[in-house]
Amino acid sequence: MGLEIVNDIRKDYVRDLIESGKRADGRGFREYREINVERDVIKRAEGSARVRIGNTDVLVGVKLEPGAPFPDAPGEGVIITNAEFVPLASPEFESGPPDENSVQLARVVDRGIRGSEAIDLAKLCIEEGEKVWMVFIDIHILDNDGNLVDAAALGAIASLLNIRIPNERYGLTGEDTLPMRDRPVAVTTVEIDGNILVDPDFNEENAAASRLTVISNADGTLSGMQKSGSGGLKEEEIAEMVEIGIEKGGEIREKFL
Amino acid sequence: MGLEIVNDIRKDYVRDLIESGKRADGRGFREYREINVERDVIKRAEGSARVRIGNTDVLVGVKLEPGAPFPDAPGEGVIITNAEFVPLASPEFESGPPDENSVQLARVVDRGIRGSEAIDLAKLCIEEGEKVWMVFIDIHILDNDGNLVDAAALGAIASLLNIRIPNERYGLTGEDTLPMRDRPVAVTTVEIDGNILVDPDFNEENAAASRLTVISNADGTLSGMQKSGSGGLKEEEIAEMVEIGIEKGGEIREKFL
Amino acid sequence: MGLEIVNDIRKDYVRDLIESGKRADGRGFREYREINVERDVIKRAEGSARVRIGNTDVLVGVKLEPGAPFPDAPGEGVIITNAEFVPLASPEFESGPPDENSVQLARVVDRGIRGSEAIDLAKLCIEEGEKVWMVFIDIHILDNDGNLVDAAALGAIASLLNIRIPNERYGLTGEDTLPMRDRPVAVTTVEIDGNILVDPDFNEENAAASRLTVISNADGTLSGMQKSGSGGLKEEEIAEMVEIGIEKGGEIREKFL
Amino acid sequence: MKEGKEEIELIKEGKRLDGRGFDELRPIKIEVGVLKRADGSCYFELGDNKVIAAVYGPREMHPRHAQDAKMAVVKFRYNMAPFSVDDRKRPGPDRRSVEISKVSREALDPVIMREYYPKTAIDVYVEILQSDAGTRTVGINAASVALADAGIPMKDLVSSVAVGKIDGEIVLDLNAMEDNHGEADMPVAMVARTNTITLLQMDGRLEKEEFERGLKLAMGACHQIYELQRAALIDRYSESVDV
Amino acid sequence: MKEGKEEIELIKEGKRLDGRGFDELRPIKIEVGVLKRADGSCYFELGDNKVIAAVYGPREMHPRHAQDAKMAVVKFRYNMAPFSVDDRKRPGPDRRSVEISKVSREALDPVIMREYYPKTAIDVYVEILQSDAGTRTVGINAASVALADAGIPMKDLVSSVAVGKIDGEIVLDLNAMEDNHGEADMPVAMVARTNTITLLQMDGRLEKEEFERGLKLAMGACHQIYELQRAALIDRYSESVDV
Amino acid sequence: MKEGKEEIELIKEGKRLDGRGFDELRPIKIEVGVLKRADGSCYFELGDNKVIAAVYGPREMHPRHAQDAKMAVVKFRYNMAPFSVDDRKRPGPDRRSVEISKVSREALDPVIMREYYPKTAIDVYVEILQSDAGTRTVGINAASVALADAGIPMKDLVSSVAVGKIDGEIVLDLNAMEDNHGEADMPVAMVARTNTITLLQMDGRLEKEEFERGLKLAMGACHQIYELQRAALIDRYSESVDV
Repeated sequence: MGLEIVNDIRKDYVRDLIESGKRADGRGFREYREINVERDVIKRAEGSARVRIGNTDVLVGVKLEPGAPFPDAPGEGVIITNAEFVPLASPEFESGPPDENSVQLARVVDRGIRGSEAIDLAKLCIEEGEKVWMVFIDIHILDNDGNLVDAAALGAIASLLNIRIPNERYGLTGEDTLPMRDRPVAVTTVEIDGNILVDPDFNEENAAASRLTVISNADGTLSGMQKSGSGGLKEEEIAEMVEIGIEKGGEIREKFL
Repeated sequence: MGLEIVNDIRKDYVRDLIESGKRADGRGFREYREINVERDVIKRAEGSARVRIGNTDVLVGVKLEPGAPFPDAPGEGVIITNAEFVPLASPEFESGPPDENSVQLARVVDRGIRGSEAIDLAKLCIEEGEKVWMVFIDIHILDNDGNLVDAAALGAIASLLNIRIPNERYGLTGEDTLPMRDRPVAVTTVEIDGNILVDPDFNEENAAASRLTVISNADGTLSGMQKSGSGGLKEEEIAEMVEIGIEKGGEIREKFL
Repeated sequence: MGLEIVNDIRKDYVRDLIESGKRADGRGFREYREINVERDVIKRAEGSARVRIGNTDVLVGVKLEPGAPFPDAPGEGVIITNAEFVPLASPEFESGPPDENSVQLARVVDRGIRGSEAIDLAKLCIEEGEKVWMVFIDIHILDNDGNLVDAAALGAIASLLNIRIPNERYGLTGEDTLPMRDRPVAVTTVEIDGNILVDPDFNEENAAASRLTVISNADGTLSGMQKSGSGGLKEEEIAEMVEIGIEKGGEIREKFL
Repeated sequence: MKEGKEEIELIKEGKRLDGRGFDELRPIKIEVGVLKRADGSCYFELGDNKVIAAVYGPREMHPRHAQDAKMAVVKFRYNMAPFSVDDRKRPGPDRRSVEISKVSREALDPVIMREYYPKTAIDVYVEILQSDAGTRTVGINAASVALADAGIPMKDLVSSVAVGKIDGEIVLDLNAMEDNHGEADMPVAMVARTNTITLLQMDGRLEKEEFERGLKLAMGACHQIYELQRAALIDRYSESVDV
Repeated sequence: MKEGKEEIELIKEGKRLDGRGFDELRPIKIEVGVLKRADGSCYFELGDNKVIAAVYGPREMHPRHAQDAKMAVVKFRYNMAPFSVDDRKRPGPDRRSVEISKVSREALDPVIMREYYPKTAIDVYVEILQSDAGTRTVGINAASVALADAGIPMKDLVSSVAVGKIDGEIVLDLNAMEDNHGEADMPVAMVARTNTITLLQMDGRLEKEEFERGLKLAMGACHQIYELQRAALIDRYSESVDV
Repeated sequence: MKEGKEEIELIKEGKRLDGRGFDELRPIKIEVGVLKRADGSCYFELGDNKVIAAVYGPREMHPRHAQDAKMAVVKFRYNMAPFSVDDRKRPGPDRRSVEISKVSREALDPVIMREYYPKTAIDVYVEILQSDAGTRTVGINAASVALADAGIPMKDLVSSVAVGKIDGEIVLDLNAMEDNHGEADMPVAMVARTNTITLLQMDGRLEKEEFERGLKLAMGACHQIYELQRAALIDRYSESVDV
């Protein structure tokens, strides 16, 4: 109960600030926090990246293991994306099976990669119908200060762009790197009292009724979208959010991928 | 607490009525509510039936898929019966894994079909020891106004009597319909203060201490029985219940199967 | 709350006694309760033993079934040790998946058997890389009056020393008994206010801050050790506990194995 | 999902395989108050989709620590019957249904006057009895009507439909064949009276312009569905005909 | 379960394979108060079945919202040890044990004076240590004695046995071989003093007349078992012999 | 675990394969206060082990019936990231992590002044990001520093390291190669100031004398680690440098 009041006060503070055109950390509405991408941080993984957006800290590791293909796609590799909201990262996270937020995050990241056809899955076939590479994308949240999805998606694509296929480990031969065809980037905006803000921090996320993640590709096409939150959005707000998504996505791609 | 009192009042009402020889909806003690059976309602299923008994509404879908036989019966198909008490159907039902009531219902329906040897399981062998048809009987409760088991058992046998074996779907050849050898029907009675009532509605079920489901076949033999509830039954009460079971089972078989 | 107070009183009682050099049942600090080992009590199991240490009562059953070896040990049998703290055995035990105490117990027993290499796993290979014997050691607690681990470990090794390999059951041929190479014995001591007591009963376990299980072999070597409890131990206390472990382990081995 | 599928021609001579035009909905059938035990219910067909929704509440919220002191908590459970799809679905929630339940709840939240019933729960259950693509949108349509049938105070109904891209064209309301072989799928939910979008997801690949066109197409269709939802409720309550 | 089994002759020269007559029970051994920690306990052997039951309570009921304000809640857990059967049983409840736990509880409910202890729980735990068909009936017999040993006020004991059909004959108390190759199995529990049936299940196929005959056979055997249960309790409490 | 491995020479010319002497620790790196949301945190590297620990609390304990009226309850969760090991680890707890969480908690309990915060919970979370043997000891080291960083009153820090036996020699701090092909492994945790052992496990086979020697070796190394832990905390708090 006490916590709820604190929460309300925090929301009001964020909204009051925004009404006067400001954000708590002094950023502009269309400005990201500082982004930092460190690659190949986990030697046990075939690809990995640690992405920090402000205080948000996400570690993504990608492992490849041989496995059976899906019956309806016998010649293609398999992508399995999983997110763990470990309780280390946030007082809001609890131990236990993935909740709806971590499921949603994993599925949105997964959708962006699939939609863009970034990974050439046909190249991951080892033996048609029998054995293909399973690509496990594991998203491990370390510190949750908001906008996990952009950090996770960036970590996932950054990891994938630098995969060492572990052929020798499994007595196989074949290409050593994973040819990638696109570099999807997720950009999340929120709507607070009619204002559109990119890269919400934890308090802004809580103060916002609606959030939209827009995933765009190198050629400016869209490969995924997800609205969340218990509010509604106007058509023109969505248009603005999509435009920001494509623009900021381009900047991040340019700089970090 | 408040709910418990309402529940007690309802039980007393039912029992007072019965003492004066009546039921809330005007039926006789050996009278079913109106029964309605609609077949082939789900085109994705190989067989299906929606059974309404009064306001009770149960949907049964049967799917066939190739799978491995049990090691101790390498030449026989496999029946898997499952019941979901989805919370849509009753304020008493909760989300989550099957509770003891849904497990019991599925197992009693399953037992009646097995006991009667209604399905010729040997005809469901595709390749001995390797591949047989798995018959999934899924019972989906839509509205629970009592006597789910009779509705579910009737839905199951009605679905089974009209199976299209999906040979082509799995690139197989063979018989297209499932030869059935019997038509078991479940009839449930309750005992309330020494009176035996068939087809209890929800309130009657709650007022009764004991319930007996009797499953009988076309030739009048019995192929399953289950007492439930926290009361006891006298030998002569059981005899009456069995007699009603066989008689009403015959009427239902005649009319709906 | 009431229970906690009773618990405190019981702890104080145990500690007061020990301070005056006594134990509730009159034993010396280095004395076990009466041990009773009954073998081959379960005919469905390939090996079994019921071990009583005072009122503590543990039943161990070992089953052998053919199964696949681990990829990294294609020519070796597999040991799977499991403990069920069924709620029948103690008001402290609850239904549900294994908790940390039952997991620890199973893993410590398992570790002792593995560490001593008591089972010649290479002899359990049926067909390299394909089929080996899986040895399921199931520990079933019947009555918990403390020191479950010593009883369980003794039950496990007593069961293993007398295995009938069920070749005929699976249409196989081969040796009928399992050649064993060692007889590890677990001995648990607790530290209470600087005193070291062997074979703690339930109340002593609760009163103790630290407990050490020492598993030793026929030749006096150690093949497993586990400290538990929220206290600490001094180097010289550990030395004493290890010495007791080896000595008492020898006595138990002599008498019961 | 969209990769590795065989090429199938989904549009022939300007018509889709089931004969529909690009901006045409499948046939819709709505029945209100179809369940006795639920406080509100609705059966909704869209083409071969058969969906039933039930609403219970406002009622006591368990567990208590999950209560909201200021408003009702809406719980939404999307569930597919095992026989609703070609390959039997294992009973119980999976990751897909967890996500759909979440976004569906968030699609309805904006219209439910939750502040009227602090500390309570409003349970919305959607069962997919037969599936033919677009089930989440059908579930939202059904749930919206069931909420009204349960007498839950709402600002307005929510209406929902998907648009997608097949054979390079933006079309309305994909069926399963089109969804499996198409290039993009985009479910949308909307409060018709205010043109407020409450659900928006996109899967596949779209140009920005295609997205904008698709959104408009969906919004138009939501208006159509809204009229049918209203008519079903009026039918039910003016004539008090039991279905 | 009854299909596809090989044909085995179960009756030879009017005797069953283990030498019993049709109406003969397997040997029974009962020990009362065999566990220290439990409030009441009983070890029960029927032929090769070895079963132990423990009772705890009346004690605090968790979770609180499951309490009954007017009477004790009886909880019953039937559990098979992994090594109790030929093929190792995976630990933990399965559908079979969930059903058996339910009907066993309902078999005991009628005799337990639950109204003496409102809001509490009475926990009954049955462990099958070695199984040879009929385990649920042995569990009920053991539980009934364990309840008495725990001092739970009861109207009477409950006694239980199965009857079945093998080689066309109705016989008492099937063993595993007979159960696997028989035509029907019917577990029954009864309050002996009043001849009240509290458990009745049937599996397989029986004529009505066979059913009636089987029920009578079971009822007679329940009386025999009842005497043995009583004797074991009297033994325990009159002589206070520790087992 | 120790059986069936291939023979590998782990010691050559008195040195281990990574060049270390028998009593030499791998390189250690400690960073304090690395997480914003946690109340206390620590990043700890030991060779190729990369571990992060966070502490939350004292905070409200759920569920309430698990509260301790006299002291804080310490909860410890040891978790491996799926990518931290060569073969991807399935997310979620397994038996190994359940046991490690228990013994790690018990290794820290003795120094935490739990009686200061009755009825509360102190949550300690350890994530293994990259594993190279000895992860539980690294987790305890990290957790101990994170507890201090969270301002939890402690009697002292806890320091932890493993010793083991490879090629017949007792050596300090096994790496994964040594652990996989070695003869014994023995993790130890200690309160350095009082030389009190709070964690002790042993796996494999050791002579009594080897055990005693190994324990002394571990205790010495704990003192070294203790100094590094202290230095990291002093660094953090005297200079208030953010990492």
